Amino acid sequence: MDSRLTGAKHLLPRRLTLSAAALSLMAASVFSQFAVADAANTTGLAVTDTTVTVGQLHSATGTMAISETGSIQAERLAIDQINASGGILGRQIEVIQEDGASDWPTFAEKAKKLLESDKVAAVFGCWTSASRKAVLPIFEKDNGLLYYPTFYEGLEQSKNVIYTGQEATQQILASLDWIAKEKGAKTFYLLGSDYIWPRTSMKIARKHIENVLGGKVVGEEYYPLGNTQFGSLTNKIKLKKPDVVFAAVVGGSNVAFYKQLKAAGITSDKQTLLTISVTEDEMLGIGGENMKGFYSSMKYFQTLDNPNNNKFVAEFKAKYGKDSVIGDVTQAGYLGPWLWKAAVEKAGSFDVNKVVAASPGIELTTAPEGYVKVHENHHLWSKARIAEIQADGTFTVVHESELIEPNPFPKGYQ
Amino acid sequence: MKNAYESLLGGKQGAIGLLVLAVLILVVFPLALDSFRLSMVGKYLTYAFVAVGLVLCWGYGGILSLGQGIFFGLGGYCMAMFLKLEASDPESTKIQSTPGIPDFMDWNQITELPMMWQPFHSFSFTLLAVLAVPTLLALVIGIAMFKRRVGDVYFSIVTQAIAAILTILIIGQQGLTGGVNGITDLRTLNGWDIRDDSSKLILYFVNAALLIGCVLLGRFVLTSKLGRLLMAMRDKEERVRFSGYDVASFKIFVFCLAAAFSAIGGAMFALQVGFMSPSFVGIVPSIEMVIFAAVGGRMSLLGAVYGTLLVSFGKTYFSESFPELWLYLMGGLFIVVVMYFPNGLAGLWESHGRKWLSRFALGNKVFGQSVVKARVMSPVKVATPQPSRELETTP
Amino acid sequence: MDVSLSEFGAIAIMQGFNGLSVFCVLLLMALGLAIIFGQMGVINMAHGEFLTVGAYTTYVISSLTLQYFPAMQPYYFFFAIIAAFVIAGALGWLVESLMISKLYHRPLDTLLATWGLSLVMQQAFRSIFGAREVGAEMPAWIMGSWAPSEAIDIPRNGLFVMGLTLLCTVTIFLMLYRSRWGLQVRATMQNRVMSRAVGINTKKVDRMTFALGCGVAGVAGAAFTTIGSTGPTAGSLYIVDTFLTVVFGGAASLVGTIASAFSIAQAQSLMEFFLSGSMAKVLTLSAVILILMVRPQGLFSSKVRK
Amino acid sequence: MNSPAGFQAAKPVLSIEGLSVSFDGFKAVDNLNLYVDRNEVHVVIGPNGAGKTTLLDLICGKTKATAGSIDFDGRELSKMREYDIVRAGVGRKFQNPSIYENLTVFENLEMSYPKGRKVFGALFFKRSAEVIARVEEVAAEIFLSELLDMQADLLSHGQKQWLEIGMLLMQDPALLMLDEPVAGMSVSERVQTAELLNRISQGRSVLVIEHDMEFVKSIAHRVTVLHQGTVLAEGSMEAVQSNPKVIEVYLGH
Repeated sequence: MDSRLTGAKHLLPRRLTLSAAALSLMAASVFSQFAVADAANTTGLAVTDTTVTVGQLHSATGTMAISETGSIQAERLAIDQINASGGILGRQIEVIQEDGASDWPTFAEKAKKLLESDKVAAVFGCWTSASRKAVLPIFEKDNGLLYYPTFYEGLEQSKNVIYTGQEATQQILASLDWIAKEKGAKTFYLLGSDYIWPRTSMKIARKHIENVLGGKVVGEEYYPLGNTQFGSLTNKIKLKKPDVVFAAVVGGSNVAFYKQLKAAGITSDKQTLLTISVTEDEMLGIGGENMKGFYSSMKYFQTLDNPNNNKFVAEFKAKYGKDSVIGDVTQAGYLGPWLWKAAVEKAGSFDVNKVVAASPGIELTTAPEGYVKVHENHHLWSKARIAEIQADGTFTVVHESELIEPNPFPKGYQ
Repeated sequence: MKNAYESLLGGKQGAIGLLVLAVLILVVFPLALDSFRLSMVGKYLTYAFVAVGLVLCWGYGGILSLGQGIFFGLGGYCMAMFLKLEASDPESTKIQSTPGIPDFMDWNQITELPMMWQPFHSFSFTLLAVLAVPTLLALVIGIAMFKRRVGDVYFSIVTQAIAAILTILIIGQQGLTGGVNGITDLRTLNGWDIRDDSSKLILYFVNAALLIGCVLLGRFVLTSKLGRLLMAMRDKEERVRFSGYDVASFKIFVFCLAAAFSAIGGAMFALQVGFMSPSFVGIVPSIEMVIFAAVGGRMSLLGAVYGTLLVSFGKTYFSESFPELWLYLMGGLFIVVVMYFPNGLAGLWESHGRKWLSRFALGNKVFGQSVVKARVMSPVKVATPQPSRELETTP
Repeated sequence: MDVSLSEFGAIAIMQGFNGLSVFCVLLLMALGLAIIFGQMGVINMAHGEFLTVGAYTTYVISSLTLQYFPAMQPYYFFFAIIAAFVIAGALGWLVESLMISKLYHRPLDTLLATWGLSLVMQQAFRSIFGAREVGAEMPAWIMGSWAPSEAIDIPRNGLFVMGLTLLCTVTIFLMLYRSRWGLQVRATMQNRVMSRAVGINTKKVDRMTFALGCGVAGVAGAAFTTIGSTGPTAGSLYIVDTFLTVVFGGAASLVGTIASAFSIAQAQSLMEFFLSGSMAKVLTLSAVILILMVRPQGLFSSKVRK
Repeated sequence: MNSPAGFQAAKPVLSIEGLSVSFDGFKAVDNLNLYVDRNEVHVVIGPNGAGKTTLLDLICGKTKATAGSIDFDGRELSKMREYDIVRAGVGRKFQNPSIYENLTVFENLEMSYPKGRKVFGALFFKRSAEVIARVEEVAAEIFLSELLDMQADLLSHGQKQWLEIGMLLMQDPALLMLDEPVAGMSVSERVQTAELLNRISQGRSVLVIEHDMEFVKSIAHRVTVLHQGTVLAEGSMEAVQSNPKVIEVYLGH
C-alpha cells in the first residue's frame, strides 16, 4: 500500500550489496598490496616487493592551486627521477595524488584517506599553514610522515613532519641584518596579509628590529586576504617615510599592492622594500616592471648559478615547458622525495618511526639550493639569500648568508 | 498519542520515510562503511543540520539566508573553544611560554586566557553557548531585519555580508580565535578521547540521532499551524499580516530555529572532525549548504538530508577522480536543479519515483493518502518549473 | 615624526584622491549591477565573473598586441576596453536568453542559478587560462605617477579609471534617461504588462539591459587590470562589496548607487588611513549593514503606493 | 469586540479627522473627515485615483498617515501596528481576492481563527471542536459549506471573494472593510453577496469600496464620494446621485 515501504524493500538490499561490493573490492586491493611484511615494512604500509606507495596532497583546485601547482610538479619530478635511478630499496615509487581543493577540512579528510585507507609510506604535501594545522593531528595520530615544503611561521615541531622550507627566523633575521647594514636602515614599516604567517613573521621582525638592530618600527599593518585597495597604505608609507618597507603580502593582493606602489610613485629609487613573500611564481602576476629594484628574501631563486641548480632548472623545464618558473617552495618541494629516499635508505626500512629516527643529520649535496641538512628539530639547515628584482621579473642574488640553523621556537622572539 | 504520531512522524507515509532514513544512517552506513568513510558520512551529516534548517526557513518560510555558515561556525567555535581548553592543559602545553593556554594564543604573545574564553572551561556552559550564541545572533539579525521588513534578496545579501564580516573578524583576531588556521588539534571531551575509532562511532550515532531529532522537530513545526502560516506568509504576506499576525515574529522564530539547527551541526562537526576554522563561516560554505537543500528539495526535510549526502559524496568522489570537472558539475547541477527541478530530489521522487515504484512493485494498487492529512496535501506539480507551493506529503 | 605642513597637505591631497579613486573603482563595478538589479530586479551573482571576463579579454589582447603588433602596444588598451565590453556583453546576452529569462519573478532562484553559473565560469577561466594569476602588460602611460609638485604623486591608473568611470556613468545616464531605449527600460521596470501592451518588446529590453550591465562589468574588469591582478577568482572577491553598494544606494536609483559608492569608498579610505586595513573593512561593512537596518530601502528610494 | 448594537449609537465607531498622506509630494488623501456608525454599511465611491484604496490602507495600518487621526472605538489606529489593528477588531479584504490558494477552504478559514496568533500559540494550536464548529458556521454564511475540503485555487472568482470575506468573519471584527467585493462576480453572485453583506452588517459596521452602482444601491446605508483625496459629498445614495458636483466629476461620465 505505501510506497515508502516498498521503497525500503527495494532500495535497501541494493544499497547494501553495492556498498558491500565496494568494501570487498577495497579490501581485496588492500590485501594484495600489503602482502609483503619484511624488514623494510613492519607496520602494514603500502609496500610490495617492487613498489612503494606515497601520497601527494596539494590543492589542484581552488584559490591555492596557483601556488601549489609548482610543488606538485617538483615533487613529481623528484619521484620520477628517483624511479629512473632505480627507486628506493629496489622499489619503484607509486603516487596517489589527492586534491585538498584549497579547503582545510578536505585536506584533513584526504590525509586520513591517504594514511588509513591507502597506507602510504610518506606524504608530500600541504602549502598553507592552515592546511598543515588541519592535517597535523591526523599525521600524529596515525603516525604518518609528511614532507612540508613551504616557508612558514615556525612555532611548530612535530615528530611526523619534515619541514623542507624555511621557518621564519631563517628567512627574516639574516635579511633584516643585511638590509640594516647595507642600507643603514633604522626605521621599518611592517605590513602583511592578515593571517598567521605574516603576523608571526612581523612579530619576529619587530623584536629583531627593536632589540637587536636598535631600529624602530614606524608602522605595522595587515590587510584582509584578497584586498586590492592599497591607496591609503601608500599614503601612510609616504607619511611615515620608513627606511625600509618590510612586506609579507600574499596572493592576489600582491599584484595590486605592487602595481599601486608604482602608481603612487613609490619606486626603488626612492624607497627600499624587502619582501618575504615574492617568489618567481608571484612575479608572473606582478610583472617585473612593478617591482624593479626591490629585494626579496628566500632560500632559493631560480637564477642561482650552481651545477645542481642548472641541472634542476633544465630538467624541470624539459618536463614542464620552457615557460615554467621555479620558486622557493617549488624547490623545497623537490627536496622532499630526495630527503625521504636518503632517510629510508639510511634506515633500511619504510617504517615511519625508523625513517624519522634516521632523518636528523641527512644531508643533500645535490640540492638545487646547494646543500641542506636535516636538523634534530626536523627543519633544514639552509642559507638565506637576498635578490634584487629586475625589470624582466628575474631575481639577481645580491647576498647569501652562511648556513643558518633552524630555530622554530626562537627564544626572545615569541 | 495519535496526535504526536501524526505531527511528528507525519502519518504512516512520513513515518516510513523517516524509518528508511534512520535505517540508512543508523544501520546501513555503520555496517557497510569502514571507519574512514563512516567518519566522512558523519561529517556530511553535520552539514545536513544546516540543510534541514534551510528547508524550514527558505523552503517554507521563503527566507533565503546566505549566511547559515555564521551559525554553523559559531556553534562549532563554541564547542571547539571548550575542547581546545581541555587540550591545552598545563602538562601538554609545557613547552609554551605560558603553559595552560591554547597554543595559538601563546604564538600571539597572549599570556593570560582572555575573558571571552574563561566560561568555556565549563561543559554545561559550552552546551548552552552552542545553542544560545548563534540563536541570539539570529534573533538580533532577525529582529533588525524582519521588524523593518527587509525581505527577499535584501535579506540574502545582508546575511551574506554578515558572513563576510564575521570571517574577516575571526581571521583578524587570531590571538582570540586562531585566525585562518582556526582552532585545531582537539583531543578529548571531559577526558574521553574523541579521536579513537570507537569514540568516533559513538559520536556518529549521537550526531545521527540529533539529526533525526531535528527532522522530527522540523516536522512538528511544519505540521503545526505555524508551518501553514509560514507558507501562507511566503505566498500572501499581506493577507497574513491583516489577519492579525505579527509576520515578523514568525520569520524571526523560524530563522532562529534554523540557526539553532546549524549550530548543533557546527558543534557536532567540531567534535567529529577535531577542528573548526573560519572557512566554514564564510560565503562559499554558506551557499554550498543552500545547494544541499536545493538538490534534496527545498520543501522536504528528509530530502535535505539526502541532498547533503549526495552532493557531499559527489564532491568527494569527483574531486578525487576528476578534480577539473568538479566545479563544472557542481555549478551545472545547481543551475539545472534551480531552473528545472526546483523541488529537487524530493520533487522527483514525488512525481516519478512513486509512480515508478507503484508500477514496479504494486502493480495496479492505487496509492492513497492518509485521510487526516488529505486536508493539507495536494500532488506536487513538477511539470512547471515554478517551485511547488504546495505542502509536501512528507515535509 | 617630522612631517612638515606642506607634506601633510600633500598627503591629505593624495589621500583625498585615493578616496576618489576607490570610489570610482567601486562605482564602476557597481554600475553594471545597479542596472541589472535596479532596473530588472535580477540578482546576478556571476557579476564578478563578467568582470573577470573583461580582465582576461584585456590580458589576451595585450598578449596578442605584444606578439603581432608591438608598435600598437601603447594604444591597445582602448581597443581592449571596447572588446571587453563587447565580449562580456555578448556573454551576458547569451546568459540572459538561456537562463535568466526563464527565471523572472523568482529572484531568489536567479540568485542561486547565477551563483552556479559563477562556479562554472570560474572553472572555465581556470581551464582556459590556468590557475595562476596573469598580468596584462600595461602601456607605459598608464603606469607610474603624475607629480604636479615635488611631494604629490597622483597615480595615473587612478586618473585613468576615474575618467573611464565618468564616461561610463554619463553614458549610462544618457542612455537611461535621454534615449528611447532608456524610456522602454524604465517603462518595462514599472509595469511589464502595460509596456508589452503598448508595443514594447519587453523580452528584448530585458536582454539588452542585462547585456549592457554585463558589458559595463567587462569594462570595469578591463580597468581593473591596471590596479589589481587577474585570476580565475578575482571577480568573486568584489561581489559582496558591490552588492552592498547597490543595496545601500537604494536598488532602483542610479544616483543612490553613486552616493553609496562615494560614502562607502570615503569611509573605507579614511578608516584605512587611521586604522588597519582589516578593521577598516569590518567597520565599513558593519556600518553599511547597521544603516540598512535603519533604512532598509537604502539611501535613495522613492515612496510609492504599491 | 462586538459591542451591542445601538447601545451608544450617538458615537460613531470609526472617526477619521484631518487625515492626510502624501507620496513624494502627491497628496493621495488630503485633510479627510469620515465617520462610520455602528451597524452601518458605509460605501465609499469615487473615480480612479480618488484615494479610496489608500483610505483603507491608512485605516488598516498598511500606510502611515502624514497627519490626522483615526479613532476606532476610542483607540487611535494611526499609531498602531497592523496586527494590533486587526486584533482591535478591524478586518480588511483586498481588491484582488487574497486567499491561500494551496490550502483548502477549511484551512483558509481556520488560519483566520483568532487563536494561536503568537509564535508559540501557533506552534501548539489544536484543531478543537470549537474551531471546527466556528469554521462550519462561517462557511455556511459564505455559501461554501459544501466545498470545505476543496483546495482554494479551484474556487470560482466569486467564491474566492466570499472566502476572503469569510476569513474576515472568522475574526468577528467590529469593522469590516471590503475593497470591491463584487468585482468579477456574476449577477446572481452579486445578489447573493448583497444579501451576505446585509446579513453580516447586523452587529458590525461595514466600510465598502465599490464601483457597481446597482450593488451600492442595494447595500449602502450611507455613501461618501471621494475626489482627489477629499470628501466631495456624503449622504444617502439618492442624495449623492443627485448632487451636481458628483455628477460633474463622476457619475456624469
